[in-house]
Amino acid sequence: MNKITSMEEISSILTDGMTIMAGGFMGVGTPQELVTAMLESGVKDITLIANDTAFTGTGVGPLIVNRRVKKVIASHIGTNPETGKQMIAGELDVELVPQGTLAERVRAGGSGLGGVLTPTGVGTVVEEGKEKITVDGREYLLEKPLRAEVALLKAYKADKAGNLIYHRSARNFNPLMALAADTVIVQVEKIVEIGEIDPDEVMTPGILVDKIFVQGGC
Amino acid sequence: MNKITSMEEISSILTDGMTIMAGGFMGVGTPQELVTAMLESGVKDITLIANDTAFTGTGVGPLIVNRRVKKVIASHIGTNPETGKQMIAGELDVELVPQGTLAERVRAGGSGLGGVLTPTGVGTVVEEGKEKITVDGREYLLEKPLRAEVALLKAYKADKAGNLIYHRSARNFNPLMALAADTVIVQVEKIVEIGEIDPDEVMTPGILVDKIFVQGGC
Amino acid sequence: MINTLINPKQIIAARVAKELKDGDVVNLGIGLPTMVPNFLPADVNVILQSENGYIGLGPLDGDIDPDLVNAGGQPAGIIRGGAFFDSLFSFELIRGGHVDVTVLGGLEVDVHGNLANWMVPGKMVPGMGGAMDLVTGAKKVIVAMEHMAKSGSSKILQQCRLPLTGKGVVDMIVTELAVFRVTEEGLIIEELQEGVDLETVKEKTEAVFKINPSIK
Amino acid sequence: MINTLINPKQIIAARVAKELKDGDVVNLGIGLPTMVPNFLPADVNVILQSENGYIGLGPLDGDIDPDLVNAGGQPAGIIRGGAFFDSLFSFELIRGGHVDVTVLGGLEVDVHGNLANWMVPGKMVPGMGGAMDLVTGAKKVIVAMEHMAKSGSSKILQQCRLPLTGKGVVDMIVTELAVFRVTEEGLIIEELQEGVDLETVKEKTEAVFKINPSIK
Repeated sequence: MNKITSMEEISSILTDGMTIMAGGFMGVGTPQELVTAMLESGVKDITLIANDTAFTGTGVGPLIVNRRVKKVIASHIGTNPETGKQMIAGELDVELVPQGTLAERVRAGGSGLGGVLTPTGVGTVVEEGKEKITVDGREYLLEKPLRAEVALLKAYKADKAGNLIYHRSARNFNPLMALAADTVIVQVEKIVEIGEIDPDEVMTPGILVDKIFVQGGC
Repeated sequence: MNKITSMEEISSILTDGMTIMAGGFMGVGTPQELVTAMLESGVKDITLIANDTAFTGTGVGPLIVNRRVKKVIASHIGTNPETGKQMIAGELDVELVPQGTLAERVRAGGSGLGGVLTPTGVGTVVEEGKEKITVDGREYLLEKPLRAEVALLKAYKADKAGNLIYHRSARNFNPLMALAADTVIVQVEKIVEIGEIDPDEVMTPGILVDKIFVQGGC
Repeated sequence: MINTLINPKQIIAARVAKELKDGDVVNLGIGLPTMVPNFLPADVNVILQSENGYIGLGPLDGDIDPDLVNAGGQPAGIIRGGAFFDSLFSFELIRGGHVDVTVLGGLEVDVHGNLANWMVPGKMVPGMGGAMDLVTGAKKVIVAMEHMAKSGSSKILQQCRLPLTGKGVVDMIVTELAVFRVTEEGLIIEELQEGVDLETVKEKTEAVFKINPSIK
Repeated sequence: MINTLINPKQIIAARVAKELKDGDVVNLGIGLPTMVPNFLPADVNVILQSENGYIGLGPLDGDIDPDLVNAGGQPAGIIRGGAFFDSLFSFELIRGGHVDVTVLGGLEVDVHGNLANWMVPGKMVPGMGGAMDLVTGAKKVIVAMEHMAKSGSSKILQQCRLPLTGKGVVDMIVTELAVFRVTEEGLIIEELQEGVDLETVKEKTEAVFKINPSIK
C-alpha cells in the first residue's frame, strides 16, 4: 500500500463542510503545504480544530483570513486579529477550550472514551452547558470527545509505512490528532525506507497514517 | 540534587501498609532488584498496583509468594497460582481491572483527572458498584483514578537528571506510573551524564523521577 | 490445503484466516488464535498488535531479547516497520477502534453476541487482562473456538451463563463445524465446514439460529 | 540589587524570584513573569516548563530552530537535560500537580483567590490558552501584576467582575506595593515593598485584607 500522496489527491479528499484537525502551536508544527493545498482546493465551510489560529500569514491563519472556516474550536485566537474580527461580526463561530482540555478531548475522541472529567474550568464560563460530576467530593466538568474527518499533521520524518518522528516543540498536538480522524494526512520533511526508524523511536505508529505528503512534493 | 540511590535508602523509604505501583508485564519491565529490595526490607501489608502478578519466581510474583501483599489491583493473576490460592483462602484481596482501564486509571491519578469514562466492562461484573454515565446515548463506566505512595519502575537508560529511555516491550506501564506516585524510584541498566540523551528521545522526563538505582548497584 | 487440516483447531484457524484482509491490524488472543497467521495466503500481510505495547509482532527472530515478549509473556520478535509504545497508548489503539479485527477464544457465546471467556467462578479466575477492552474496541470481533466443551456440551448458547467478557460484542463465531454471524435478528449460520451437515450442527448447538439460504 | 530595580515590573519580578526554590518546576506566563529568572540567585536553578511541550525552556542558544519556540511562539532554546513531549503529556504534567509554581499576570484578583486574566467581554477575547489548566493544576499559583490598572483602579478586588480564569486558585499576589497571601480567612498582607507604607496600600486596594503582625 503506497501512502505517498500528492496535492491533487489531497484536494480530492477535502470537501466543503468537513471537520478538520490541524496540528501546530502558533504555526510551529503546522503542515504549511497542506494548508496551502486546502486554500488551493477551494474547500470552505470548514469546522477547524486546532490549538490556536496562529497569525494572519502562517499556521492555519490563512484559512481564517480567506474565510474558509465556519467554526473554530481552539484554546487561543489572540495572535490572529482576523479571527476575533470575524467572530465579533458574527461571521465565524468560535468555541474556546482550555488547552489541556482540548488535548484531552481529542485524545478521548481517538481512544474510545466517552469523555474526560477535568477540574479545569470549574467555576468559570467554561462550565456553561456542561454536566458536572462529583467524584469523591470534588467537582469535575464532563468534557466530550472531539473527532474529525481529516487530520492534517506535520512530522519531521516518516518511513514509508507512515511511522512518524516529530522534532522539538513541533510535536505538540500532532500525535493526538493522529488518533482522532478518519483520514490522517501528514506532511513530512524527510522520508525513509521501512526499517530505517528504530521501533523504540517511533512517536506515531504508521497504522494511524493514511497519506504522506513529502515536503516540496517529491 | 543527586538522585542516585542505594538499597539502604530504598529500604528506608518503604513502610508497612504502603500503596506501591510496579511496572512490568509478566515480569518484563519489572525492576527485579527493587523487588528484591522490598523483600529484604521486610515491608509488608502492601497494596500492590501492577498489570499482573507475573510468576512465582519473577516479576512482582515473589512479593505474593512471600505474603507481603494485602491487596492487589491488577488485570491478570493467572500465571501466578499463588495469587489465586491466597485469594480463595481469603488471605489476599484482589481487585481485577481490565488492562486498558487500569492504564487509564493510573494516568488519571497522575494527571489530575477525576476519572475516566470507558465503555469497557459495561454489562459485565466490572460495572458492579460503579457509576454509569450516559454520553450522547451510550453508556460508560466512571472508573476512578489510582495513585500510589511509591512507584517502582524499570528503564533501560537514565541520565543523572532522571530522564528515562525504555527498551522494547519493557516500556508497558512504567511511563504512566511515573506520573502517579509521590515518590518514583527507577532501576536502570545504564546511567549517562546529563545532556547525553537527546530531548526528543526522552520517554519520561527527569522531573518525575526522584531516585535512580543503577542495576548491579554501581 | 484442506487435506492438511488434520485437527479441529487447524480447521478453525484456516477459516478465520479468510476473514483477514491485506493490511488489517489484528490482535490475536493466546492459544488457537495465534495459529491463524499460518493459514494466510502469501499476498495477505496483516499487522499484529500486541497489547503489552507494540505493533508488528512477529516470530522470534535471532537471539532472545528478554525485553521483547508477546502478550503471553513469551519471547517474540518485531517486524520491520513496527513500533513500541506504552500500555496507555496500546489501549488507546485497542479501545479507539484502530484495531480492525480481534480473534479470541471463548468458553461461551450466545445469540446476543455476548462472550464469556475470562472466568469460571470457583474454578478459574485468571483476570480479564486486555480481553474486555479488545472486545469493546476492535472493529470486528471473531470468536474462534471448538464447538463443544470437553464435556460435550454446546458452547454456543441462547444466553451465556458464565460472567461476561463483553455484552453484545461478538460479530462472528468460527468453529470446526460451522461459521455463524451475530446480527440484529439473532444468530445466523453462514457456512458449514467441509463434510459437516446442518443436522449435526443443530444437534450440537444449544442456541437457536437462522439459516443463510445459501446453505442446503 | 534593589538599586537596580528601576521600574515596578522589575520590583515585582525580583520579589517573585524569592519564592522559587532550587529544583522547582516552574511555568511562567508571558510578559512580566518571564522576567523572574533574571532575578534568581546563582545557586537557585529552576526548571522551566513550556506548555507547548517541553521541560527545560532556556534562552535562545545559537541559531534559531523554527521548530523550537516558547509558549509565546518566540524562538527559544532548551537546557541540557530537557525533554520534549506532546501537548497531552504537557498538560498531564500541568494538571497533575507536577509543576511546582506558576507565575501569571492578572487583570483582577479577589479575596477568594479568584483570578481573571483571559478576557474582557466586548474588548479582548484572546482565549484562555493553557492558563485555566495552569491555575487548576500547579501546586502554587502566584499572580504577578501591577497593583493598579492603567485607569488607576485597584486590580485587587473584593470580588472579581471579569470572567474568571480560575475559582479559588490563587495562593499569592505580588505587586510593586506589597505581597499578599490568600488564605481560608481571606486576604492577608504579608510584606510591604521597599519604601511603601501600609496606608498607601490600603488606599490603592479595593479588597479588604488582614495584616500580618510583622508589618508595622
